[in-house]
Amino acid sequence: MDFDPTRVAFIVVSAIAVVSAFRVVTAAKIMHAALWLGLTFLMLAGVFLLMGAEFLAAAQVLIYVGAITTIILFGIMLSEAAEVRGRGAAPLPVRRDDASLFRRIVLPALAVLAFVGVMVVVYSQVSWPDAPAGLGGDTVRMIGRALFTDFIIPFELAAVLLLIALIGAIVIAVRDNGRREQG
Amino acid sequence: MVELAWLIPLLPLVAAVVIAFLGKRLPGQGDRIGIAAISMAFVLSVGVLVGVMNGGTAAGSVTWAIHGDLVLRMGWEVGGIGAVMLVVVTLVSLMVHVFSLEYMKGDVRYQRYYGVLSLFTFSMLGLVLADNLLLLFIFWELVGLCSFLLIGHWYEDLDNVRAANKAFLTTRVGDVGMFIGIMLLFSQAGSFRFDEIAAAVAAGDVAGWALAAGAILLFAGAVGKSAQFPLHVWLPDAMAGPTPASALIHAATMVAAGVYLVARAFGIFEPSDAAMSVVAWIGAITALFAATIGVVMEDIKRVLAYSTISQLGFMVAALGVGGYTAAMFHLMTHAFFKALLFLASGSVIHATGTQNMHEMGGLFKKLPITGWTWLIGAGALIGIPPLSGFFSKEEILIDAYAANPAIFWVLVAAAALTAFYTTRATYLTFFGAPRDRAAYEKAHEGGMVMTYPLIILGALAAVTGFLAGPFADLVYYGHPHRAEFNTFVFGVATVVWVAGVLLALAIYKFNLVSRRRLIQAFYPIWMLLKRRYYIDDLYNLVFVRGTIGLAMVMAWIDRTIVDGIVNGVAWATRKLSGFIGEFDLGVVDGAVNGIAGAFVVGSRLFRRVQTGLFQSYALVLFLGLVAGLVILVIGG
Amino acid sequence: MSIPLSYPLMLAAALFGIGLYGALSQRNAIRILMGIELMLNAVNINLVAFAYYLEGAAAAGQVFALFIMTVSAAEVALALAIILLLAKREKHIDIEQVNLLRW
Amino acid sequence: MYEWLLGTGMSQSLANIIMGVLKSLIIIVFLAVSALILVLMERKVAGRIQNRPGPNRLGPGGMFQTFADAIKLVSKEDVVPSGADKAVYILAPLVIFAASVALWVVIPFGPNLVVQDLNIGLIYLAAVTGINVLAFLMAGWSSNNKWSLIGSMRSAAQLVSYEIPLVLTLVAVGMMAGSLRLGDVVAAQQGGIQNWFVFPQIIGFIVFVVAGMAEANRKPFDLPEGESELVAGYNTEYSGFRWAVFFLAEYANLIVFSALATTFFLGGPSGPLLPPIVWFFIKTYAVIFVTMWIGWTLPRIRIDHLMNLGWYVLIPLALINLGWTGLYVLWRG
Repeated sequence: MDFDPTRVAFIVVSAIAVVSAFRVVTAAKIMHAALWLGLTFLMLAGVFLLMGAEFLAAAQVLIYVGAITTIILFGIMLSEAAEVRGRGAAPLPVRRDDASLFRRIVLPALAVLAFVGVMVVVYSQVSWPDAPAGLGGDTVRMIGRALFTDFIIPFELAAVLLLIALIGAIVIAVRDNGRREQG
Repeated sequence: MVELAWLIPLLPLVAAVVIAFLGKRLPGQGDRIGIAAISMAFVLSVGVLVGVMNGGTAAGSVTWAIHGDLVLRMGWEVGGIGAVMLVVVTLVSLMVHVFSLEYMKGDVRYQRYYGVLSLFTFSMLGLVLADNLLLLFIFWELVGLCSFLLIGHWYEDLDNVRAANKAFLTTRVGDVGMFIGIMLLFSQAGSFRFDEIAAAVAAGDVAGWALAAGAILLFAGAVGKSAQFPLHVWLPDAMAGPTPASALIHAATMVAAGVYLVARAFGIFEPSDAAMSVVAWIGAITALFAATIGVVMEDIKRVLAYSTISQLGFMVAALGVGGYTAAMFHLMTHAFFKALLFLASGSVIHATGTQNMHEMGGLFKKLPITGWTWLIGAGALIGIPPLSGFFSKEEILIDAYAANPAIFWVLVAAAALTAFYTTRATYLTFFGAPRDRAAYEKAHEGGMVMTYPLIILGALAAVTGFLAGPFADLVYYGHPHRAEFNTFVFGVATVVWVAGVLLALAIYKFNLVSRRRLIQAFYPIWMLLKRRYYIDDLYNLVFVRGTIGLAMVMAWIDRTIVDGIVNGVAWATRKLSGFIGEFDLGVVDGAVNGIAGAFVVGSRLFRRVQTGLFQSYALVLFLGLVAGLVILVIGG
Repeated sequence: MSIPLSYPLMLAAALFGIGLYGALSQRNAIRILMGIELMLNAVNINLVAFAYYLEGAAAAGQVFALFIMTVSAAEVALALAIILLLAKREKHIDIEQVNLLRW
Repeated sequence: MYEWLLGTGMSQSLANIIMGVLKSLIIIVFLAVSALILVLMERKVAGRIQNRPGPNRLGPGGMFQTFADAIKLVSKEDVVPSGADKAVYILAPLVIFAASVALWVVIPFGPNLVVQDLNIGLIYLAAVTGINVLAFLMAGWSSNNKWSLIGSMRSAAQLVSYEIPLVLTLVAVGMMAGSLRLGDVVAAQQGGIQNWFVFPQIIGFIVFVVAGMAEANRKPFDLPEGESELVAGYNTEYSGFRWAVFFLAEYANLIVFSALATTFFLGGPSGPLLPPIVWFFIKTYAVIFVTMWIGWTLPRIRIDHLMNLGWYVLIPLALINLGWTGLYVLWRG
């Protein structure tokens, strides 16, 4: 196989993504987990870029890295959970009784392994198109057009959803403050 | 000028937005912005009307959304009826805006009031201009919202909140029907546009049942919004709002929206006989029925509210008998004289601080301008020639007489009652001896901003009747149609209004018959009217109490039966264990422990399932998914 | 000059697995949330990959991914609001001790 | 250059990589030099406004003062607080600097003088600005100091609030140009001053400048480092070279935002007689000067006022601007 920069770039980016995703789950400090999550998101933006979805890549950085990671960091700092207060504390330990260990570690691991195994089997059996069909032209325009024609109703619904989420988040987060002031 | 019609609603919208966001920082909390915008809109509307009278029409639209083959367009259209409505709405709205300057001075939510007024004006104008049912429906709901906000303007008082909720929910009942009707018509005709639906109907593309059902369902919306029987109950309660707002919304414009809707969609109604007779009869019944209640009301605004319902019934009945021009003409004249009456009553309320007519009396001397303008409005409402109401009511009666004598006689009876209660209200308010000295002494005429709108509207209420000719040339369905003067109808109408006025004077002025004796003699009827035919009570009983009762039944079931079973089991277990503990502690210890052990084991087993941890549920869910995948892979 | 389709699919499967493990095994609510975000991202990779490789799927795939981003943004906002409420009331965000649904 | 590299028998991809590295280096050097100039400019402008001469000892008119400061900073001891989260602490300035440099990728200095004219330039800008927030939070949290933490929370809140109007004005600009490519935005403003977007977009321009100043933490929006309340904000614990990087990034942000204002509203590098790049810098520095002028004239704004300004004034204005732009574009056809 000759040197194919796209492929190499993809492998490198994917590898970083997988490693940092793994660190999200295993990092001792939750702050680090969140930052690893940000790195994963960033690498996935790179993956999108390599697959011709530059608009989505930018949206990925804007939404996931810029917004979601930030909110999660805020959430960590504000929730003042035990794990955060004692900065360096390890993640809440799995309780030592056997049932919990079984449910928390063994079963999920089995489920995940089974899932990935099945997926690998499936992927290896199917014959995929070798070359990309290509996107043809300006993807930004294409997405815009699709959003305002075929997907107009989902698009409007998404707008409503965001509004509801905004109001809901404010109501949920603020409600208890008032109660505490009264109490 | 006609091409600029789309600008007219935008002006109040801009005003509404500016007042909403910046009102607090503007001089006068933004009232001037509202007035400036509505004045410009009025000037533009007059220009549009002149353009339309010279034969111009205009329409325009922008693409709203494309979904597959369906292209939704947002469009506006202005023809004769639209141009007239634009002028009426902007004019009345302008008068109300100005009048409110003094009436609402110092109100806690002055800014909000003006913001909502502007928003309402925008919505109403949008409703008038909309060229399709969907857009009309959106504005329809917007005016409903504004009405809700204004009725509940003083929401510190729970009654006002209830009234607002009642108005909103009652009209919603009609709106649901209307929405179903819109969708039904859309499914049949494939379009929301009035002209396209009418064309499809004319071409026979719409099945007969669908046409009748669609038209009647649409009319259900109009019944709600125009407060027709049986959804009229909200309008009298809506008088809880500020009086100028009532004048604008609950007398002149929004309640006329239902009539306007029927007129706008006349191409859907006209071909269906069933729909037309429903419309005609609902209108006629409402006209008579509301007039009878108006006879016994004591609150001046409620009298006017029932009068409004009755007059709207006249318009709807006129539409039902095919009197398109007559209905729209009455809509216009009614808008002016009823807005006038409401503003005059507002002036009275402002002066005396009460709404109960029995606490007024003799105010004519104190409020000469209000009194004179009220007399003009009342005369127009009764239909005294040559005031405007005479012409429009005469046209309706002529059309009804020609189409359906039964309806004609119902309307005549309503007209007689109208004369009676109007005279009664006039006399009780303005003449006779003052019944509340303190209020009488401090009563005085409002300032310029309150009297000028009255004078302008008074002049309009007096003279618009003479415009019947040009109006008929401008607003018609099919071909221009002028009501021919009919001596018989004129004679009957004159006799009944004269009789009504004389009867009221006989009772209230000359005391020929004692009021108490009258009430005693007709006590059941009086009570029936006083309780408004028990319809409100009926609704209260069936719907409100029904819902609450149902909820209580459910709560009872939940508390008694469900909880009972749970508690019973717990109680039984406790008793049982106590029993066993007391008697058999030492004797059958082993057996008891065995049973308990069995329960423990059983519950351990079963409670595994209900851990309350979503992760467990997710795990099970996912394992199921994987299992499904495995089966798919192996099987496929 | 191209990537075989199986690469992004494998990447997605791996990320999904990691995210799933995180969501199932952690006790801290925020960590669970992170796991869920990883899973959603893995789904997005699949969508984008199919949009790139399958004929005529370009717009639909990317638009779908965009919707997923929207939904997950809304989801994170709400989830964190709930977590903040939890933290204020219970002084912890240990999901194991929040079992109001139990029994 | 690119052709020359290819001429030496190098493969295309390698040439691309080398070109990329070279361009980044040029930008970094340019930023460093600009920051030096700006520091001097800032001190001079501040001096003029406060009716004092400013630095005037070292070199003609104090020109070398900044160099001396820079040398001092770089040669200082590199301290990492013992309670700090070391990895994050070290990474934070790098992230913020990387984000600042990354913004320059799409800015056209002149015709063909742009690193990579992305077709999603506007969204790219919005996306990359978002990373700054992350870096502030990293710096503040990892320092293990409550002043730093509060400062970083403040700056994050500020950035998040002001990013919304900023992105909304970007959208309006994109609507005006009918493209998200910065090259097209500049091209749409060619042909004289009357075509500059600043005229139809005057509300947008004002919102952009105010929000941009807040994004770049310029006075009077420099709350995150409000000395009187928070010592020095998120970078309290930083010193020496790392501090210098923060400092550099801040000035880089200022230049970026001024360059963006130039590109979006002032016609970018177009102008008569002088070469485009000169025009570009003239306009950019004019904007920078205005921001300094504002910053040294107005007192620092209070935190609640800052939030109110963002949410109650700038966002509604940006929305109005968006609506107006839609109407304008429709009307223009």
